[in-house]
Amino acid sequence: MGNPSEFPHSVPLGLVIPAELVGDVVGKLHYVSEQLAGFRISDSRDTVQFRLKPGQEAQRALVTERLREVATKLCRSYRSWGDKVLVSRPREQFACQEDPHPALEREGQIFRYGNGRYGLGPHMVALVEAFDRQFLRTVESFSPEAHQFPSIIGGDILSRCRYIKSFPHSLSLVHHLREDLEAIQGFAEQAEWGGDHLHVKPDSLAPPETLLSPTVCFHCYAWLADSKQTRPRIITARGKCFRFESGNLRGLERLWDFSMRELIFVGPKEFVLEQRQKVIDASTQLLDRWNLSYEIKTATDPFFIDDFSQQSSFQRAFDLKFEVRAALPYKPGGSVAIGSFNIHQDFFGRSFSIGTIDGQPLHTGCVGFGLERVALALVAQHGLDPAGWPPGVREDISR
Amino acid sequence: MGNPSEFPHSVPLGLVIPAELVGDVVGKLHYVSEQLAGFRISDSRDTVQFRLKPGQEAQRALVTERLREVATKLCRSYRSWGDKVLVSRPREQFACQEDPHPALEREGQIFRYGNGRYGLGPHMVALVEAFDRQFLRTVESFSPEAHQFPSIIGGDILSRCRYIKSFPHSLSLVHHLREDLEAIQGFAEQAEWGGDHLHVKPDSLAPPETLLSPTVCFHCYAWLADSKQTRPRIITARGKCFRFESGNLRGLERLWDFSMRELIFVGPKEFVLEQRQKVIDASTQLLDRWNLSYEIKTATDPFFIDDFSQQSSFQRAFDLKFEVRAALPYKPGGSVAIGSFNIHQDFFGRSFSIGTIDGQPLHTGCVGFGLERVALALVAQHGLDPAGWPPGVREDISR
Amino acid sequence: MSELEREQVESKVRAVIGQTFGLSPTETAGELRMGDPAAWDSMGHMQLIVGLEEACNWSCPGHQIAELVDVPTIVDAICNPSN
Amino acid sequence: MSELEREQVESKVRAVIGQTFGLSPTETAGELRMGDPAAWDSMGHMQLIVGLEEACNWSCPGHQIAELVDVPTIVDAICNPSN
Repeated sequence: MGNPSEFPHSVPLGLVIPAELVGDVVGKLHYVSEQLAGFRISDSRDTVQFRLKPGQEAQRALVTERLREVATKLCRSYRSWGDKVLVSRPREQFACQEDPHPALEREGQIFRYGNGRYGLGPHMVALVEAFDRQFLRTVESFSPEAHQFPSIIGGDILSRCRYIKSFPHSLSLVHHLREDLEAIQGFAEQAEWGGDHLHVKPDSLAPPETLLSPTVCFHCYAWLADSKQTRPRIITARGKCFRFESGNLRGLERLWDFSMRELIFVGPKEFVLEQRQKVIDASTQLLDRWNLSYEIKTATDPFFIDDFSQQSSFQRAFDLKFEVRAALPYKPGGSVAIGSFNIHQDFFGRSFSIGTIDGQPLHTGCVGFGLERVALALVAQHGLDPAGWPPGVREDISR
Repeated sequence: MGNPSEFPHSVPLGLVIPAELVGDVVGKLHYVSEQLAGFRISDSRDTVQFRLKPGQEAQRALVTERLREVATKLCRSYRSWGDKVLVSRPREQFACQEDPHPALEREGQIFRYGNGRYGLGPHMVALVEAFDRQFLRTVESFSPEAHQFPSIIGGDILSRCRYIKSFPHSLSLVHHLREDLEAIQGFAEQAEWGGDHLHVKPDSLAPPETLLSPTVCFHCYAWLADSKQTRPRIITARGKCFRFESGNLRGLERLWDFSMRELIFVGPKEFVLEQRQKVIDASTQLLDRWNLSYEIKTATDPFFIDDFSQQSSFQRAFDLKFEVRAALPYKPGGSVAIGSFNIHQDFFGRSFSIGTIDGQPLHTGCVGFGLERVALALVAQHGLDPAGWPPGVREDISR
Repeated sequence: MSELEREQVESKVRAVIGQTFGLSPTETAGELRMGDPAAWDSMGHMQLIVGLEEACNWSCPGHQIAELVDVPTIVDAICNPSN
Repeated sequence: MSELEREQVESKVRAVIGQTFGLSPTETAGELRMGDPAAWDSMGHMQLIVGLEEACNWSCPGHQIAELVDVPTIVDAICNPSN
């Protein structure tokens, strides 16, 4: 890792990155420059070491400057927080210690199509479907209204809730061709796969009306927009979500294109807080039934640099986000967020004008499980062979 | 409809469009020009009448020429075919004759987000899920291997199977931002919703690596690419599919973003033909259980203009495509394709080098059901009230 | 139809196939069927049918297109247009 | 801490709130709490905390941020930094 020939350039930061901030800093440095081929934070956490793409040495000063700017910006406004841990299920010994990805690939249980794009085979599909089915059973007492939302979302909706400005780095814009015979025929003649991207004439594309939806619940708020609600609502939906994560994309741990089951609450503040607590309790039962090792603790969303410090601090301060982090035994001390329990206060109520009868903005909250990550955590902890999976899992698969 | 003030311009074609080709011609004319505001084929089928967008009168000659070119091109190479009807379930009387869309919207069962983008409420979700579940039960004897595929697909895959050149009009390209701090921050500052599209700087976007997947089975062939198969395969997957259909987008009849359950066959020619026939038989049982009025008959895919006549004729000649067309009582004589049974011969076997042990390209076939369209057909024929739905439907929903 | 006429039709059919798929004279004289040459695929097949219709002043009924996948069958179809 | 000092802190707090959210003097003197003015939202709240830290030479502990949603509470926190 620290081999200097691998990372020939160094950026001394003049500060030490707090240990708990390293992941966030690394997450952002991927977006600094297209000329950046690789980087790492030094063990002393006071230096970024990096490597440029071949022939890009002229960009060294610019890249150095940007790495320093981003890393120091994130550190300067950082506040230290003790993690608040709600539930903890540690484990000393795991059935499996190896990274399951190579074996999954060998056995036809996953297939890598490209950066952040994976297919799943029968055992993994069985886990995804069983968890989703069982989660729905677990929250049956909430009597959620089932909905289905599109995977493409209007730019108007993402603008309305500030997503475009807060998470520009992870957006996926959708373009269809211009509705023009010459443009379409020209595109068809000329479009060609160039090894890592499609060569297209930009002027054959219509301006973007839609993007890929980064989460399930935005469509729910857009459905309820500009309304007065006479009663609290609990809605559930499963959908595809899309977050482009650049160099952070990594096996099933972080996909560009993933499946999420959500439960969404809309109502008065106390209602939303109370429902979140109830789902945390219900989810704990399901996760224990699946015999997973995990923690439920405070977390923040991956805002882009300019919003990062303030929004993250705000989420921390108000306990707005808790994550279920499942242990990944193949990464010592490592884990993956398989679910989250979120409070948005009245942010969406205000953004989308969802109010009470007398016009007060309602509060919202949502709970989401990333289904591919649940399946990953299960095989990482219990192995690939369904015969070795916990009885609760085997039972839920066969139901 | 024929009000001359609505369509002030006329294009005499010098030929009569065959009645069975009118739908295909209309489908293509939407892509002729962005200046076209609306059009219709005259009752005598020898003239296209059209209207330009305000202030675009200067484009009249160009639009006239293109409408004539496309319509005559499609007609000139047309061959007449008798429809081959495999199954027919006509009905004289329907419980419901009205377009269900307004009532569905009023009752919170559908929500229109934009062109081709709809959300579904609880009753519609129940229909979608029940049909999918029951279809899987219906084909259980095939022992299909369950898979899950991404919704975004590499440009390499779509190039490899000629999709980009054959269906350019319906593509949806996906762009993330360039991995460059300045580009991302510039985008975040400047991106703004402009009423019908997002204003973005094109140079802040990375060139497209992926598109939205137009169908489920391409990912299956890409998974099996460059392999030799020792035994026939039957694979099933459900996925989101995306086809931009311009002015053809229309309620749940034609969505930009829809759900499809597919069953895919890979094997020798006789195997694939035999499986298709078996699924046609099994599907018929399910459709009858749901008491739908429908026909199963020959069809073709919506190739773009340059490929249209030849590819469509080829599909017709070899009986490559059968569609389930469900009656839509609110459109006299109208119907919607809710499923299709397709043979690709060795096209994908060759394109993706999927062969037998001794290197012969394998044949493929697939069966797909458009789940939102199934739900639409059910409420269009049987009404919105679940109490009035056929017993088979009610049973399948509660299972 | 005489054997001679049949031979004339066959050589015309082979010439059209050779032209349509850009074959050498040797290839044009060899065994030919849909899938071999590789260019004789779905698009190629329809181009061939259209080319044959023009060259042989013949009209191919839709239901027959799927059968015309090798030289003898094509020659038969052109020589016996009533079929 | 004397009543006078407390009043001084309160007027400083109100001034920072007014500046941060661009309020008129009348608004600045009125009742103020998170959510009202509307600009006092999640982003605004953190800007305010940072502004208060600078203006009052005070450091806000993370666990307290969520409580500081109206003027009296903020004034209390600044006057009794040990809390």
